[in-house]
Amino acid sequence: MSRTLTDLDRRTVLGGGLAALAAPALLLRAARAADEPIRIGFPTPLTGPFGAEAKDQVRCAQIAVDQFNAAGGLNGRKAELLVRDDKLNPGEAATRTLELIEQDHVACIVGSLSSSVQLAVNEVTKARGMLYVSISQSDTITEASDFGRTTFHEALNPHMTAGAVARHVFKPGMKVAILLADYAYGNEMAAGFRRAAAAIGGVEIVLEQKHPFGTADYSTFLPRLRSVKPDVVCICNFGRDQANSIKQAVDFGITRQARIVVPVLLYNQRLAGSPEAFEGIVGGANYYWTIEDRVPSAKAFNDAYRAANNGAVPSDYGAYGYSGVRLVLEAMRRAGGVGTDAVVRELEGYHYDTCKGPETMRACDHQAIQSVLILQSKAKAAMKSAADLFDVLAIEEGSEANLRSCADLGHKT
Amino acid sequence: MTSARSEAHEPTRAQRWRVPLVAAVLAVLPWIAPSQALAVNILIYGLYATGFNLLFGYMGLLSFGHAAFLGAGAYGAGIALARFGVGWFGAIAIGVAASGLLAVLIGALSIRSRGIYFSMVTLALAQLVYYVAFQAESWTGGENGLRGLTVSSLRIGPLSLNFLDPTIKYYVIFGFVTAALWAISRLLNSPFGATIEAIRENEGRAQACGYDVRRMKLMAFTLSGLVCGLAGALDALHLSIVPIDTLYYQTSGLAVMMALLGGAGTFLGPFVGAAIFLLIEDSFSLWTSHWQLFVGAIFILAVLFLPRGAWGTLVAWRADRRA
Amino acid sequence: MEIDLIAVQLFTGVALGAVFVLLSTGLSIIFGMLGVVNFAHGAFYMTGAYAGVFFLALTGNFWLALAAVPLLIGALGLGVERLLIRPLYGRGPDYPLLLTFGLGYVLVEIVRILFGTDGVPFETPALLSGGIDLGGLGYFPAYRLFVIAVTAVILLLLWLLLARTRYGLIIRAGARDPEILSILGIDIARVWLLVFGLGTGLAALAGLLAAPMRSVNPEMGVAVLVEAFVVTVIGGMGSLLGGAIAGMLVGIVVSLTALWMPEMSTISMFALMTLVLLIRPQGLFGRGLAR
Amino acid sequence: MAEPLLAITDLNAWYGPAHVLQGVSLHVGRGEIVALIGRNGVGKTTTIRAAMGLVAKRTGTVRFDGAEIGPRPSHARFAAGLGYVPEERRIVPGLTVRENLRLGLLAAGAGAAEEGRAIDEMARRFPRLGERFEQEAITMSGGEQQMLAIARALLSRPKMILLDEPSEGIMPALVDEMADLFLDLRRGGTTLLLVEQNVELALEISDRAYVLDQGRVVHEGASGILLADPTIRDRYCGI
Amino acid sequence: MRQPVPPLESSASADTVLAAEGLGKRYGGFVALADVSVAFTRGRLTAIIGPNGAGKSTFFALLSGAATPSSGRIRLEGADIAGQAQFRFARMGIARSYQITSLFPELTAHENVRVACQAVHAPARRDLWRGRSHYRALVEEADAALAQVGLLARRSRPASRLAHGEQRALEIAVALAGRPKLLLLDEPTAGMSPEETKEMMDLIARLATERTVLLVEHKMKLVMGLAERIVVLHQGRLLASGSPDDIRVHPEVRRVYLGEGRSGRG
Repeated sequence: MSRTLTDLDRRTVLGGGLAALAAPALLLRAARAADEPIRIGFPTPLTGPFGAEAKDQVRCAQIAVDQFNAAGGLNGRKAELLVRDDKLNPGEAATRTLELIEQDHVACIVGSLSSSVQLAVNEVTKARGMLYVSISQSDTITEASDFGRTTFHEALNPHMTAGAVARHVFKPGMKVAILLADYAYGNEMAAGFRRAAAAIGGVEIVLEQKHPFGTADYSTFLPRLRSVKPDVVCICNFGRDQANSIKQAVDFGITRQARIVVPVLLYNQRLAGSPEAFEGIVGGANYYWTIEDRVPSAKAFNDAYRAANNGAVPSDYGAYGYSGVRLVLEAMRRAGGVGTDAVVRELEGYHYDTCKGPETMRACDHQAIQSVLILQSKAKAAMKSAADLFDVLAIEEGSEANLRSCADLGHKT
Repeated sequence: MTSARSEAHEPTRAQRWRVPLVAAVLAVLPWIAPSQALAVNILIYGLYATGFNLLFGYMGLLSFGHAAFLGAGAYGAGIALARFGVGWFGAIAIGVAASGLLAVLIGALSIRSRGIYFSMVTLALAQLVYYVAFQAESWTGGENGLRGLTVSSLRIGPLSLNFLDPTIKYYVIFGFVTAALWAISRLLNSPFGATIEAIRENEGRAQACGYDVRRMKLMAFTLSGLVCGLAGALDALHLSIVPIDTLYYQTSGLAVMMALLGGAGTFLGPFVGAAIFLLIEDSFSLWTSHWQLFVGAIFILAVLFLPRGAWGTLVAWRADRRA
Repeated sequence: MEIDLIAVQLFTGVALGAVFVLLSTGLSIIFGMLGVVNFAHGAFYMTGAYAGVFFLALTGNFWLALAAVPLLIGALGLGVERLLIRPLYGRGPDYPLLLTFGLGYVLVEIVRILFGTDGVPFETPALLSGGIDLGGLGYFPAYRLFVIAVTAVILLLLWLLLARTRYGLIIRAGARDPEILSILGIDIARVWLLVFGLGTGLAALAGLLAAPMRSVNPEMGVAVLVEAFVVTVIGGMGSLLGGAIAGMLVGIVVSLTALWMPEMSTISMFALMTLVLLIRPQGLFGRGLAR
Repeated sequence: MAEPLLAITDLNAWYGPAHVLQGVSLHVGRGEIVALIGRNGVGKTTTIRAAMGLVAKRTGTVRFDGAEIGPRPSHARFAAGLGYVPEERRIVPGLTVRENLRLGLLAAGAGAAEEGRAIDEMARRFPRLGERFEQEAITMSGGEQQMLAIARALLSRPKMILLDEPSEGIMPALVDEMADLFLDLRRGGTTLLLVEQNVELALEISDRAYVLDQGRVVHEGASGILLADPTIRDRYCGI
Repeated sequence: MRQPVPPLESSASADTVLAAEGLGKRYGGFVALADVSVAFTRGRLTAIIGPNGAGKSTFFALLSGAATPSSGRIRLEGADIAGQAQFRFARMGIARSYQITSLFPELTAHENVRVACQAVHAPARRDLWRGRSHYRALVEEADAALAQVGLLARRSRPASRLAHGEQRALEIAVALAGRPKLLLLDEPTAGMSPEETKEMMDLIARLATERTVLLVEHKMKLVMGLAERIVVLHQGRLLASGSPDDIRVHPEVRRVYLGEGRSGRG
């Protein structure tokens, strides 16, 4: 089988018989490559429970692309965003990623929303030496076994968020109970709390109650949780699981005796839940729009978003979409091209500020060192607008001290 | 279920040529499909639906748990590659064997029930497999899926093929699928093929004739599982991951949808169905995130107005014209 | 202390079981009468919760929604039976099963279009919010007690309907031999229509009752469908009593596993089902392998 | 001449590809007992099932009591006054004798008191059933079940009853009892169409008879004359 | 009151192919068959008669393995086979036809019979790989059986598209497949025209010269002319058994079955 045939744009070829005719077109394509747009593949779960987050990611990523193009692109070369629906399904994501690489010849992939999907995308990109900027939470992806030379993790990870929340909430002498979803992500979040508790000292973890992933009814886990009489309950799950378990924990009177904290407090999930159920819940976040009063880059980002979306404000996962795309385009511009090696060199150790203040891309594991916001969900009465959901209790600035060391992650240093 | 004409004892011309025919179509598929990754999916899911059809179309048992066998094949091959460093060919064999073993277990439990009960029991048992795989994180990667099984080159004797090259990957998988189809075609032409059709047509009479119907059902169930297992193993090689979703019950539903859209009980129907389904999904999801509305509606319309499926209707129409 | 905990856990299991019972009853009634396995049952459950959201937004009255939602979704069920399922009678049981499978996709997607993909908040009605101190059992959400009570009432009403009324006689006879009813002047097609409506209405009621306990989102019916199947298979398909007992049994088994082997609590119901199938393939109260 | 109560014209029916009835025409006058005889599988049962609207694929006209009922569903035919006692009796398992009887009154929507009266009357008429009201009906003997099936059809006081093989599988003593019942019904004004394999019985109690073969009516006439014709019996009746 | 007249003959002998010993079957509380003992002699044609509900179908179901007896034994050439799976009965050479035609509707006439032949031919039955036509003997045997019932010309037609009489004949051909030792025929002439009935009677007579045949039949004339021996069942019990002449004059049989009054001759 001829190797060259695979490089053809198959949509232009009607059948095997026509393949031979296409050889001249190939030469043409090579000549044209220089002024072709820089394609960025953007797999995101437009279908499924995180559709709202995904759509906001797309809106924000598009802002980054538009800004890049408005600023002249890369020596005149424009960027183009190719959005693909990964359906929150790793298999689908892998297929879409293969298509983006093999057929659309993208320069890099940015995106994904769940831990499993990003690992699937990463598996495909790292085998093919394709640049990938992941924008969803995971501890695993920067660990040596999954890490790839071309993999970058712009999102926070459970270790960082859980740690930041714990450092803010835990006080010596406290009794802490953890409710965690029994899968990688849940365990990672729980581990983050545990490490932070040990570092603070004097914090007693009285119970680690596991529950199966995707449980609809948490009532069966709550009596035991209540019986250990904790001061703080850390709920380590995500999305629907989080909304469900918080609601039921409140129903079962957990909040009458304890404070509920979560590693990640999502903007859209809070909208889907009710202000009553979330009232007073404390959690971490990568972004919340009201930080614009202290962070200039956030103000600029919000304004660009407001202009493009009738005055609405971006969500936390939307900000990831902006940040991930802008990061990689900036690196390309600085590298003066889209060559993977050059861009990787630019990104390693890169200091930047896209929308939330200064960040650094750690060279050894490609994890973005960045701030974590500590948010508290407002009471209904305190909300001034539909978008006024949280109080920002604190911003923990990015620091390598709050990350696991690269040696811990299994990297050779 | 709408059944196909019986396999005549002398293979008809159509039966003799069906494997070369499908092989010829599949050989040019990468050049006509919108993308090569989609073409590979048609191969794999076509084989998956064909395996399912062995049980549903030819034996009349509607399983709603075939995701378990696709998954067992994928995880079997994936674990062999990722955890034990088995070669790619051995991994495929292990995947197929794992799926066959699981099919024996699930089959032995489920063939005790009939009709709709059978569908529900297979569904529930497959969900059990799903949850077990979810929990067995150290083996399966749990929710994150199984990773670390990228095969970048295939060694075949002195030859080394670049498996990352989409064209080479396609034709390697094509080779396996064609071989499997050839084997299935022989199986259907064999006395055993006659037996399962007879059981579909009249289980009681088959029993009275001297067939151990349970055993035959179990055999058909296992063979069906083996084929789906091969599809799963190939999928693991193709995607270089095994997502936990492979085992979820909606993957089982996928086989049902594909077989029905194409034509259950016909040899090529499931392939046609897989191609139709994947093309619809691919093209619709590009312009709307509500593609499931259309998939669901098309499926409803197919059940109502095209119960023989696209290919099945064509076959029946030709048969009627000849008669 | 451990014994107290077990008691609470058992009670929690009963509350959970009540939801299972509600869920499987509609499925079981439709199957028992029409021989149709309704794969859209989970979607009707979800639709019920959303219809509740809609009614609450409109009237702000949970009790009104409680009365209106089963009727509304029941009416939707009537339309589905009349337009989609009826043409399939006589074509074998697989076809309605497949059709409802496709219908599930369509309903979920329609709800996504109308209400978004995110899910929507659903408050516990004010009267039932908060908890009740159950002595040794401690604090228990009042709303869950209410759900147990409603389930009991629904079961009682269904039993009265089946055992004491002429409609019950029609349904009992029709489940065994629909043709004899036609011969004796009963419009069996209408009976099937109404039973399908009743089944979907019950699914909707289950969804509405679950809404204040669980989050309301378009996918809420997916896992629930499989759970309803498991309960129905354990109880014996088409058996109301079987479904009630199996629902409670599953609730308690899941709850106790959650206490001792929390990771296994979802698997436990499937393990229970496998066990039951090994001993009694037709389920605990099934009528054998006919049909 | 008065219009017959039931008039079937050019009835055709199919089971799958099999053309079971090929243009059957027959009529039954008010107050008549008409017998439909012929061997197994010639279409007798199909004829009355089609008359009752229970055969999916059929053509031809069926007039009953002055109205065309051909397109109507079975339950509407019942409402028009057409009763039917099917061959397999169709006693519903799981229901008691009383409940099985009540099925015959469901369509009328009778009140409890009225229902009780009607059922009590049946108990007087069929004392064997009266003794067993609370028993599960399928545990009764074949003859008792047949009585129940007939009683169930009678409860709604139909103008006409279609009876399919009422003597099948019934003890001789009961068969005589049943024959008396039919004659008694006729005296009460009920019209009967009787499908019977027991040709002697059928011809003895009926006024007229039709002989069916291969989906067609091949003979018709007064029962007495047919009974006297040995070739009819030999050629067309399955004994 | 229902003390049966002792059977005229029932003891097994060396020539017995199949023997029922105290065979009984109950469904829940309902006794369908009680304590029936009959022996069937090699090469003979035996008819089983009795009114509907007498237990003929149950008896038949037990002898063909379709139902498992609640009590008693079934001996095939001396060995007790009661309780074995139905397919083992068939493989041991007990074949049956059905009163209500029971075929493989979408399969051709030939394939109907060939599949039945294949069922008792172990190598073919277990073969998943070679083509069906590889087993020539089965193909020929199937065609021979079709020829025997006069259906060879229809071999390629799906069973569902045969005429009623042809389907009845195919029913017999399927039962004949695999050359059973014992052929159980359940009302083979149901619904046949006189000509067809005559042909079927001739066929059964021919078949009976080569093997043991058991026949459940309603048509007394056919039974009396054909059977060498008649077994009468009544209300689940053996009422009588003997030659047609014996049965004709058996007082109890006359009373409950053959009858004398207008309600008679059923």
